[in-house]
Formats: sequence, structure tokens, C-alpha cells
Amino acid sequence: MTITDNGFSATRRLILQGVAAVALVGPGNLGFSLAPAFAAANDKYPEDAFKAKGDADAIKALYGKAAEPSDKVKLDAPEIAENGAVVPISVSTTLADVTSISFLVSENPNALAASYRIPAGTMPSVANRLKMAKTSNVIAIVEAGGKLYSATKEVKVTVGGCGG
Amino acid sequence: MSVIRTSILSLAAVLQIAGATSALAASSEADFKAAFAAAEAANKEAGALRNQWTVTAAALADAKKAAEKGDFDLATAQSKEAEALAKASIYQATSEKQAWKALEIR
Amino acid sequence: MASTIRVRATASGETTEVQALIQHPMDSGFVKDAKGEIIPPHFIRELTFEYDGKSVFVADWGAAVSKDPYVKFSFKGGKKGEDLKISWVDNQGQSDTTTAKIQ
Amino acid sequence: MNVRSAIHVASAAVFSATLALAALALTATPPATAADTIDPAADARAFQKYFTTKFPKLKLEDFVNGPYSMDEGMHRQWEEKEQFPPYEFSLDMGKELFAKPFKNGKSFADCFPNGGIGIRQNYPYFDEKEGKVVTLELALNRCREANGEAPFSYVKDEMAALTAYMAFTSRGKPFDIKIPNDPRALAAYQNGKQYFYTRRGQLNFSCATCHVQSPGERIRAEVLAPALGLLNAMPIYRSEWSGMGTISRRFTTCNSQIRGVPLEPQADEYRDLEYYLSYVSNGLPISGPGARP
Repeated sequence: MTITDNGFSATRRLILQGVAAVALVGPGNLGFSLAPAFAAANDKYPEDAFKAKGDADAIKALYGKAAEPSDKVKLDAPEIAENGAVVPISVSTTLADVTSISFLVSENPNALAASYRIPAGTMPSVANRLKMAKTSNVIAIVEAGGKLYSATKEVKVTVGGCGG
Repeated sequence: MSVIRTSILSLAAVLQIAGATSALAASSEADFKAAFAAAEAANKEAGALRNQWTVTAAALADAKKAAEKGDFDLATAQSKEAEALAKASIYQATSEKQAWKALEIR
Repeated sequence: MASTIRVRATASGETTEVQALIQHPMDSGFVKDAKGEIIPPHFIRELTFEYDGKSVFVADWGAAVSKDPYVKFSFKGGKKGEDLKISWVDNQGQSDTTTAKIQ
Repeated sequence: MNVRSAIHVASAAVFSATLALAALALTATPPATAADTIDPAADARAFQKYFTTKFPKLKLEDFVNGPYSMDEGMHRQWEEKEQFPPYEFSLDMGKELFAKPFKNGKSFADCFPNGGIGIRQNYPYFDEKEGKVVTLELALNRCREANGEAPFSYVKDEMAALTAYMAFTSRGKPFDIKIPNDPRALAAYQNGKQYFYTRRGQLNFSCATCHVQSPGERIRAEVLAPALGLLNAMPIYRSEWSGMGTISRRFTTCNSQIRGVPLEPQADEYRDLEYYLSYVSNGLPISGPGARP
């Protein structure tokens, strides 16, 4: 999986940001245009969070607050990924009133990989397969009772085989 | 093992000096054509032995590109490199005709 | 055309475990094809699971979710034979939906 | 610029000289004098003994899981994938394709014994009429051509889907490769064995360098699979390719990775190599289609 230099994707993001900004300012969302939209809690696709680069920006865009590490968040990820294209990552927690779970890969071009809305009655545990550009910290975020908790693990990623 | 290592190093030094002096005279298109043909022939022979290397083809392509731009020094040098690689792949194929048995599980 | 969504929903005790595998390229927009051109971003943005008319799970996905994406979760309730509705929509406006029986 | 290209040439010359010297050193050590009679059965016993001694904790059938039987971390990632494996779509496509009649009304089932179900473990076989090894991929394309249909690519997509379905119908059945009492069959087997142990490409590796001398070790992210049971999981969905690949795709990509020019898929050498590799894994169960890194 060859990753291009960021020239192209930077311009792509600028165009999209332009579009999103207009949408936000549009009549329906006027109220939101001042404070960043806390998309996670309501039912809208967190556009800005997925466009943020670093994990801190993404978490802020998604939840509007910082997370504190907690050992009640069990993050399961391999120490060495067999392949950066398919990395099995899952999280479970004993915390109560979980409303959202998200996964971030700090070193990916955009840190936020996936975010899940957990309605009442759904168990606070998710497994999925993510792409990782290179060795990076994987961060699981759990929103429980309005507070944010996190767990972080480093996953080593490199290409396989003896090269071209 | 150190005997082989020292002999390789001394051989390398000799080649280094020889290589530097001979390339000083600029290569002409004719030099390139001759070197390129020799490299292609060697690579063809490796093909007959079903044992070509991908890097040989790459060096031949580089040489052709350099020649098209008129840089016959570089083109000749890359053709010589291609020939050296092709010859190494021929040597590998012939020597392995017997050498493979050393690895065989018995 | 066969659905792009493969689901296994199994009820055990008072929870139902759901696994889904979806056939989708999930192109990130950062990868070049053999001819060196960028493969445009093409990934599922939203995947929803509904049981008994209510949403039991919603996935908001970015470009970093693997090709042929997989997800597993479970929810309280759900009995054998009941329906679970799954639908996705991607950033190019394509979508698919299917209804699976809980085993 | 002249000086730079001179160094360029010198380094190449030095490189090939070192290679020649190194190769010379290798041949200098007299190869163990193997009796030149070809005894596949004895080979297979020695082959399996080598790996069961090297990995005493593994049961024979564990070898078919390749790298996943070599490393705990890899095994857990495999288990996760196997819950809902990425080759599901190719398997379904293969089942549909296998049943789809040709324009002339016939279908694959008419070309194969037992309608093509549960027979993968007998391939490749030595065809005494043709005097050559015939692989499952070859037989599938010959069936298409015999019925006026265009052949599929040997490397992926339809061919991978078809062989995935046929492998699936043979899951658990032990490899059962036969070498008839025919000197040409013995020659094909020996030719495959020689290919397996022959060093090639600029990296000067043979299949054995990785899969006999260093299974369980890593080349960058990948853990190397043992040669025993190497083809039992074929065709495979590799995360690396994010798609299915047949035995042909694996052989050709391995060649180019060590900077050797690959032969055309289903070249005689590859057919004989597959014959040898399958024969020495006789008795190990078919586990295809498989998922791999």
C-alpha cells in the first residue's frame, strides 16, 4: 500500500473543509456554527472529526473534551500487526452508561478511524479491523456517563516480505 | 572465512582503480550500442537458463532511457552494469545445477 | 445481485451477538493504482443496525477501516427468528440494505 | 559525472565478483553424495521428520496453518479473522461460478470426477497421456476451453474463486498425491524438488532458504511458513494483496520478491514444483481457502 505525499490529500481536504463549513453555517445549523458540533452524542456523521489530523484534535472535534486514561477500558490489539491493511482491534469496558466508542490511530493521515454510537441496551464492546499506515499508538475512547475514558497501545506495523 | 573476505576486499580495490581510469574517456554512441548489445545477449542467455534477474531488465531499461537522452556515458555504464548482472545470473544458474543438493533435506 | 452484507446474529441468553462482513473496497484516497493514479476515496461512512424498529448500533467509519469491513457487537434482547435490518451508505452515495434473521 | 558512473560500474563489477567468489566458496564444500536414485517416499518421510523434529510441539495437521502455527501473536490475529474470514465473498462467487453452465449447457461438474466435489486433495496429478503434471488450475481452464469458453487468468479473481470452492469441498481430506511408476513422473517430481532447492534471483534465495532453513523467523513483518503443508491452504486471501491469490500468484510473486524474473504461470517448472511440494505434504489435511498476512 503506497501512501502518496500529502500534497494531493491536503488540497482534497481544503476543498471538503470549504464545503463542510458552508453546510455548518447553513440556516439549519446556524446555532452550531459558533461552538464545534458535538456530533458523537447526536445522530450526525462527525465530518470534522474524521478530517482532523492529530488524535487530540479529532477527540476535541468529536467530543469537545479530553479523555482520561482508565484501566476499565480494555483495548485488545496485536503487538506486531501481521499486515497494516487488516489490523484486528477491539475494546470492551465495565464502565456504565456507555454512549459512544471510538478508535484512533495517531500516525494515520487522519487519526480518527471509526466511531460507534452505542444506544441504551447495547453492550459496550466493539471489534473491528482497521488500516494502519505505520507503527503507531492505537487509542480507544469510551464515552460513559458524559465523561471520556481512554486506553492506548502501540502496534508495530511494517511491510512484509523481502522487498521489491 | 577471513581469507575469502580479505581477497574480496583487495579485489575490490583493484577494480575500483581500474574502473575510474577507463571511464575518463567519454563514451560514444557506438560504445553504448556495443555495451548494450553485449548486455542483452548475456541476459538472453540467462533467459535460456530460465534464470533472469529483474534488476538486469531494470538496468537495461535505464541504459536505454539514458541513451535516448543522448547521455552515452551513463548509458554505456548502465549497459555494462546490466551485463555484469546478467553474467552473475548465468553463473548462479550453472553453479546451482549442483549446489542445490547441499540444502536438500535427507 | 447477492447482497454485499453478510451477517451472523445469534441470540444466547438475553443478548444477541452480531457479526457483519461487508463487501466494499474502502479506498482511502491515499493509494495509487498500478498506473500511478490516485484511487479516489470510496468508503462506507455510516452503517446502521435496527432491531424492532429501533437502532441498536451505528458505525461512523472513516477511510482507515479495512477493505471488506468487519464489525462485531452485541445488544440486549433479540430472539431467534426475529429480524435485524442492516444498511450502509458510502461517500459516493452508494448504499445497500438487507434484513437478516436472528439465529 | 564520469567519476560517478565509474564508481557505478566498479561497484557492480565488485558486486558480481563477490557473488562469484561466494558461490565458488559454496560449491567448494563437496555436496553430500546423495545416491542419485529418486525415492519420493523416502524424501517425504525425511521431509516430514525434519519439520516435526524442528517443531516438536506442533501436531502434523498444524503445519497447514503456515505462519499462524509459528507465532502466538499471529495465531490470535488469524483466529479473529477466521470468525468471519475475508475469503467468504470469493468462496460464494466460486460456488456460483462452478455451477453456472457454459454456453453449450455443460458445466465444470462434467469435467471432473465426482462432479468436482471433494477432489482437490488429488491435485496436481501426473497425466500419463500428456506425460506432464496437471494442476487443478490447468484442468479448470482446459475444461473451459474444451467447452468453447475463454480461459480465466491463472492468478486471481475467477480462478481463485473456483479453486477456493473446490478446496472448500475437500476441507479436512488429507493430500493424496500419487507418483505413478513412470520415469517421466519421477523426472517431474525430481525437477520440482530441484527447483525448490535452487537459489535464484539477485537475493540468491531458494524456496528452501526461507521455508526450510528459517520457518518461524520474520522477514520484516512477515513470519515465514514451514515448507511442510505450504500449499494445503491454497488459494489464499492475503491482506498484503487485499484479495485472493492462487498458487500461481504466490509462486510468481515470491520469484519477483527475490528479484528473479518469474516464469509464466503454469510453466512446467511451477507445475513440477507444485507436484513435489504437494507430494511431500501427503497426509496433511486440505484447509483451503485460507487467510494469510
